Amino acid sequence: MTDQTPALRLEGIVKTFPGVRALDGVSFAVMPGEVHALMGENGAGKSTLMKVLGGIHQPNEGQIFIAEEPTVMTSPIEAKSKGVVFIHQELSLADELTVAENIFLGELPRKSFGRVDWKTLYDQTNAILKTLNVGFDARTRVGDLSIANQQMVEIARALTVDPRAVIFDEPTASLTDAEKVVLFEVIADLQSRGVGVIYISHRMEEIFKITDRISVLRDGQYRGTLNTAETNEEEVTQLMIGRTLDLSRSESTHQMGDVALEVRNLSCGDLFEDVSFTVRKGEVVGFYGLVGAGRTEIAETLFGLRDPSSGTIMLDGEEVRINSPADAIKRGISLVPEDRKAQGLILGMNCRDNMTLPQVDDMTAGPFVSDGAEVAIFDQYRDKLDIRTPGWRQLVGNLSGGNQQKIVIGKWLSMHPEVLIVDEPTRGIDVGSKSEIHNLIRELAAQGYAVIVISSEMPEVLHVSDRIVAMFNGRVMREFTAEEVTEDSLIQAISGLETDKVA
Amino acid sequence: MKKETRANLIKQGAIWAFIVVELAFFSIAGEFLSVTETAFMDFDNMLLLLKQSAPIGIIALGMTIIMINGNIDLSVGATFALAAIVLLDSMTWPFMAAIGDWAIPLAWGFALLTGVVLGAINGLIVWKTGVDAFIVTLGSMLGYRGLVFMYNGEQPTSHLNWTLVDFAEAQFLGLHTATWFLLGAALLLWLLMTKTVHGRNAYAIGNNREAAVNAGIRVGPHFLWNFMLIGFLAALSAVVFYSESGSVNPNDGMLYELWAITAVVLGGTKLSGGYGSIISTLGGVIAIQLLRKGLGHIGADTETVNLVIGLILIAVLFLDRQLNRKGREELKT
Amino acid sequence: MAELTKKGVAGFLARQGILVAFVVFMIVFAIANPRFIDIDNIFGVIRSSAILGVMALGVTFVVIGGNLDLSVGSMMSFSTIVVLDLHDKIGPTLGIPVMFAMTMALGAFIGFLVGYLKLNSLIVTLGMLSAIHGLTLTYSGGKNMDIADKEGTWFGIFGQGSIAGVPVPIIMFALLAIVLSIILSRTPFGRKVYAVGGNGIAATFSGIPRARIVFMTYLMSSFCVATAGLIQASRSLGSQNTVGQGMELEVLAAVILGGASLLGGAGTIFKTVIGVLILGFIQNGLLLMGLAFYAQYVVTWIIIILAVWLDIAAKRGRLWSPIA
Amino acid sequence: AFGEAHMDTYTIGITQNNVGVDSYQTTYEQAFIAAAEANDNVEVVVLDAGGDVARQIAQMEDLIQQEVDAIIIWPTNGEAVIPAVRKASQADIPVIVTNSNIAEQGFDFVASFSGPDNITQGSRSAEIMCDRFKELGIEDEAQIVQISGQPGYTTAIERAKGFEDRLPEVCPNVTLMETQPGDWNREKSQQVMEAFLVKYDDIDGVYAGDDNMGVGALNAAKAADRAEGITFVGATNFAVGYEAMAAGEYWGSIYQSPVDDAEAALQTAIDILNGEDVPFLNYFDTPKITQDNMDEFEKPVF
Ligand SMILES: Nc1ncnc2c1ncn2[C@@H]1O[C@H](COP(=O)(O)OP(=O)(O)OP(=O)(O)O)[C@@H](O)[C@H]1O
Ligand SMILES: Nc1ncnc2c1ncn2[C@@H]1O[C@H](COP(=O)(O)OP(=O)(O)OP(=O)(O)O)[C@@H](O)[C@H]1O
Ligand SMILES: [Mg+2]
Ligand SMILES: [Mg+2]
Repeated sequence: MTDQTPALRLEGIVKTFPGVRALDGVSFAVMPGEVHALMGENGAGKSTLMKVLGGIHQPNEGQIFIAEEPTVMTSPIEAKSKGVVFIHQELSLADELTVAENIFLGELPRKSFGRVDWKTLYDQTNAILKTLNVGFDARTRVGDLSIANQQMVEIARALTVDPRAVIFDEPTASLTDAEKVVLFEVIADLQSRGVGVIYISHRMEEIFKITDRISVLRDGQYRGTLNTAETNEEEVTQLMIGRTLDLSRSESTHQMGDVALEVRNLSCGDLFEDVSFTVRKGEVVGFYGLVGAGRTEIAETLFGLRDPSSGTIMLDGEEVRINSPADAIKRGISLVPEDRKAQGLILGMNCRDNMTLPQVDDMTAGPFVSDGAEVAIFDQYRDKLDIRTPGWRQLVGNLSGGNQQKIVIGKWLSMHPEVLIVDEPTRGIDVGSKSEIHNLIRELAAQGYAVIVISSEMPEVLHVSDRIVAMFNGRVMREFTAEEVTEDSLIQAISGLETDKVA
Repeated sequence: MKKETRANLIKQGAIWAFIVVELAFFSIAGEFLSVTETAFMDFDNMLLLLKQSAPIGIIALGMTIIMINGNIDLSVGATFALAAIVLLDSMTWPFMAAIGDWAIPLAWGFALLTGVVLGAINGLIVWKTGVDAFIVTLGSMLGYRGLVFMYNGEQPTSHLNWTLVDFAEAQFLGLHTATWFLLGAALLLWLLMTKTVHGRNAYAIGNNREAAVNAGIRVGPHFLWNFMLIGFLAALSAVVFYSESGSVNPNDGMLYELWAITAVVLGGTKLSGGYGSIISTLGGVIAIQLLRKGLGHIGADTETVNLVIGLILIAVLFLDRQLNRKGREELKT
Repeated sequence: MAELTKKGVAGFLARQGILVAFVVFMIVFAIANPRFIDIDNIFGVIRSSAILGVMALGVTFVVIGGNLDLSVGSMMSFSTIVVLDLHDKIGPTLGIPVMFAMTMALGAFIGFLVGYLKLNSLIVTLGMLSAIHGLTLTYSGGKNMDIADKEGTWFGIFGQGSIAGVPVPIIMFALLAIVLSIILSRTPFGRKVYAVGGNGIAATFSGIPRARIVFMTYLMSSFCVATAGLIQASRSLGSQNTVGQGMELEVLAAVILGGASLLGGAGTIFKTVIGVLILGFIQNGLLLMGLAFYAQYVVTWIIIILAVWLDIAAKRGRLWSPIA
Repeated sequence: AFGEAHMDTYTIGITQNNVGVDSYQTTYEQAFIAAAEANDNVEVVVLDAGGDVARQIAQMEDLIQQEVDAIIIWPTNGEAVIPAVRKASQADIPVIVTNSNIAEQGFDFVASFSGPDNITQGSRSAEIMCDRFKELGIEDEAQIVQISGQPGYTTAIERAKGFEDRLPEVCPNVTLMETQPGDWNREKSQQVMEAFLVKYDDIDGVYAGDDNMGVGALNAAKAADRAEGITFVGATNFAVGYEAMAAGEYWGSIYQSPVDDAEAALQTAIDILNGEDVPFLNYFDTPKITQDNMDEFEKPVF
């Protein structure tokens, strides 16, 4: 591999934003036919580096080489024309258009008079979708797809051209296992065609499964490259965060209290039906299921965002009606939503204001908002969650994806809820912070909080939960205790294969 | 798929349903309230309706595209007036007067060119400065109006050419000249928006501009083309209308932008961009004209007309929303 | 964003591009005609801008909350006509609060439609522009409304009086600006307005009653409109039905010139005030230069574009737009 | 009974310029409707073009389509409506132009014009102004400003023209320093006048295109304590103008009644339908009114 010319190479890249030196002289090369992992903590500069490569940002210093030709990437168009395909971390799709139009966005096949060649478009798209083995077709409106399927549409874009290099920026953050398998096949195929693949992810098991080499960034600096075959998780983590992690689960030593939340026969249209479960104080209940299983909708109903069509919700043994999020908050329920960009954050607002938003009414001295109280909260959770930002005045939109997620978590933790619901809490979060968040969830339970964790990552659910509710198609299939659960039985339950539903 | 198609039909059908309601209401109310004998639903009256929809209609078609792009153009009224001035004034220029009726197509050409140039100015500013189209065109709404006044002081610009008037008043296959232009423009633009790459890109840009940029669509030039197109259409509207009337006041076309936008939104196009349809805009235009005509027919006075038009606009919006509700389990945001 | 972190002169310029533009215009006009900076003229301009300005303050809330208000012009006509009518019928002491109540009822109606029913604000307020005009015409029977006894009433103080040499409209404008600025920047309510305008869904997910906040912004806007109507009525003690007509776009221009984003979530009262003053002084300055009104149109166009352009260019750190 | 009554009933359609815009037009509309109601033999269809020429042409077409017996039009643009008027005359519907006339090219298609003579009104205002200056003995040095009506409107243009043409004939040494539009709007006019007052130290007279604007200018001058030395002359005597005259603050205007205007138009239409002979240019008189002779006139109702 070393004697080949690299598919692309970056040398001494420096990129600064006001107040942030996001990249500090990064050099790095990808060989043809190689899957090269790029790792680093949240905010280490991975996405920024890729945006430089993809022509979205201009570097302050440094040089890009494509097949050893010095190149200036002035725009995404140019990057594309030079064979660099970029699958973004944040979805970059037009909701109102069809899958086909999105996949071929910017390069729709043409006939005379600038007409779209629909036949070619749909045929080519369907061919691509077939290789991806997805359950929707070329004419589906993208807005009607689940987030996971939208991610698959993004991935399909890599297959439309004959690229020299493809960048995947956290493609699996919202994919299920089945879809991941398909993605890995796609990557293997690209690899066999001699394409250089850059793969960004915080998931170690994936990295070790599919990549050839791993380059690590830390605080915008290049920390070195390891051969995947010759290294292990500890070494990579050490390089990323400067220490090793203790990933073992702290066994619950605390006593579980009374039932904090009880849900009986709750239904909401055809979103979910006849759902019953309880959560005790001090307990972490994990909700596991395939995308579309209806877990998010249950959370939204508990948080007053949807009206249930039947069933009851009881808090501390008392039946309640929750009409709005304000209601839910008053009753001590918090929800860390699934989609941080759309539901969790106000991107044009600064970090502090975002974090204190639900409790701004209480952050007052007289009729006015008290800066001091707000900053105190922000500082506390910035330290607790290790949020990387130049200061509370930074607009949330300028934070890295993972740090944005931490702001959302901090926002709801600072509310000291009795029932905390977290929906995909570690999507896009680096290993270090992820284990911190897991510890935090355990810690909260130990303090007597009732916690619901919705996650599509089996290791996560297994790791944090005292009990696991398996859902399929809007129904609860089975409940497991931490002791009895096995991966196999869980997979069976969520794929609807198991029929002995718990009463 | 079936379900979606039906949902889509309902979504786009609201405006047509409203038109039917209007027709029924004014026909019945007209029987009691109108002082004249003729029926409201008279065929000739419906033909007139189409013709009278043309001036704002042609502009609204262009506005649909601009709004699908996620932009807006507030300067179309002024562009309309300036193109009209060029149309009428150019026919009095000595060399034009010398070539007889050949002056007519030439004058049309000048007027349309004016529209394209004014649109291009807006488009270039939006593209190159990155200032929001709302502000750019709010500015040029004033600026172009200033040019209108500069051209001929406060005087109207007039040139009555009876050949031209006869052409504009003509009816072919029953439809007036203006109607032909309206329907022709609608057809072409419908093809543009549904069948061509440019049209599909327009939706993509309005829907998610960043995604479009990332996908390599050249958003700036795209905007420029569309602003030139709406400039052209505003001028076309002026050409069609002033060929018949032969005189333009410097105030003409004021508030047209607001009416055009109203028609577009009534037709269901999203103000935020990315969604909309040419055909539904046509429905929006007809609905407004029908309302005006109908209120006149039943003898409503000025204050009532103002009151009713305003409230109806809101009512249609309300209805449209009710029709598009997903049901009780919808997320309450 | 750049302006938040840059320090020193450059940072200040980037933050306050509009203010700088304002100062530059003032200097240019002052050189062109020294009478421009005559204290009487300055007071005169601010006084006549006060009506536009007071409305712009309210609309700033609406715009930051992510909506538009095109009905303020015709609503102002309504308040003016109503208060003049009530002045003679039930006297000013009672008439003023009744007029405020009536105007704010209209604001509440709009707020209900946009906030609770979530109807598109552009169309709702466009519809209300027309509907309120009809209402005004019905109310007045289309006639001019004039106070019968112009000499014997104290009602003129809001528009014509002055305290310690400062005209009352200016004092009212300034007071309202200060109070509203504090509400917007320092209170939980203000924060919620920014949140709702910045991302309504995320605001809802944070437990903020979005509908109520939007409703409140319209209520505040109508309060400001009523105040503007009061100043207007008091200023001339009589009025036409069309007095505020067309002002909605001017108001919006001022708000946007001040840098409020049409998408919501950004803007400040201070900048709106600057926007108002820029419009007022441009008009006055050009008038003093003796330019024909249509030349004023063209110059205003150029100035608006330049001011906004330079403002955003300073923010993004480059003159030309990065869009391809 | 319905059918029989109909035989001698005329249906007359009117399309007005812009009713909501000022009280003159509103009063006109009300007077017109009142006059029609008082007459058992006419039914009227009253439409308002809202100042938009396209809407007015559409209304003409609608009236033709509805087969009314006669059409009265208050043109939004004296030339643009000519083809529409031609269409009416081709459909054998007599057209009566009211308030401001259409251009000469259209005279062939029009039965009659009924209304004031705006050019004469402008000249008369110039005469009022000049006479006053002569009284004050400043006819050789007086400096005046003009606030004209909404740019582009025939009435505004004609009044300004009449004034500007006549003034140098009667008072050749009076200088008209500047003209700015006040858009028929009291408030706008007040702003314009404020700027004039800053700009010019010496203003002896203000001519405003109507009394609404004249009073706006007066308000500005009063606020600046300079009203005393200024002669205000307007046109279309509104109630505000009349009151200001009575208060001795406003000098003169042109008396023009919308009621006369409306009644004259309706009568002209009826006369034509009855086959009577009517003069083609049916001006009604609009006399000068000043502080000196205002007792002879009733206070305007609008
Ligand atoms: N447009 C911007 N303006 C200011 N700062 C920015 C901007 N974009 C990125 N940054 C900063 O640059 C740093 C690197 O961000 P980047 O998005 O590259 O991180 P990342 O490694 O992709 O993290 P994650 O794993 O969370 O996605 C962060 O500190 C971020 O706040
Ligand atoms: N293939 C699909 N086609 C159309 N709509 C889908 C599809 N998959 C999911 N959806 C819908 O999209 C919405 C959001 O999907 P999402 O992936 O968030 O599922 P979800 O219901 O939140 O499931 P969970 O949280 O259990 O993964 C849901 O309303 C879901 O019903
Ligand atoms: Mg990233
Ligand atoms: Mg989910």
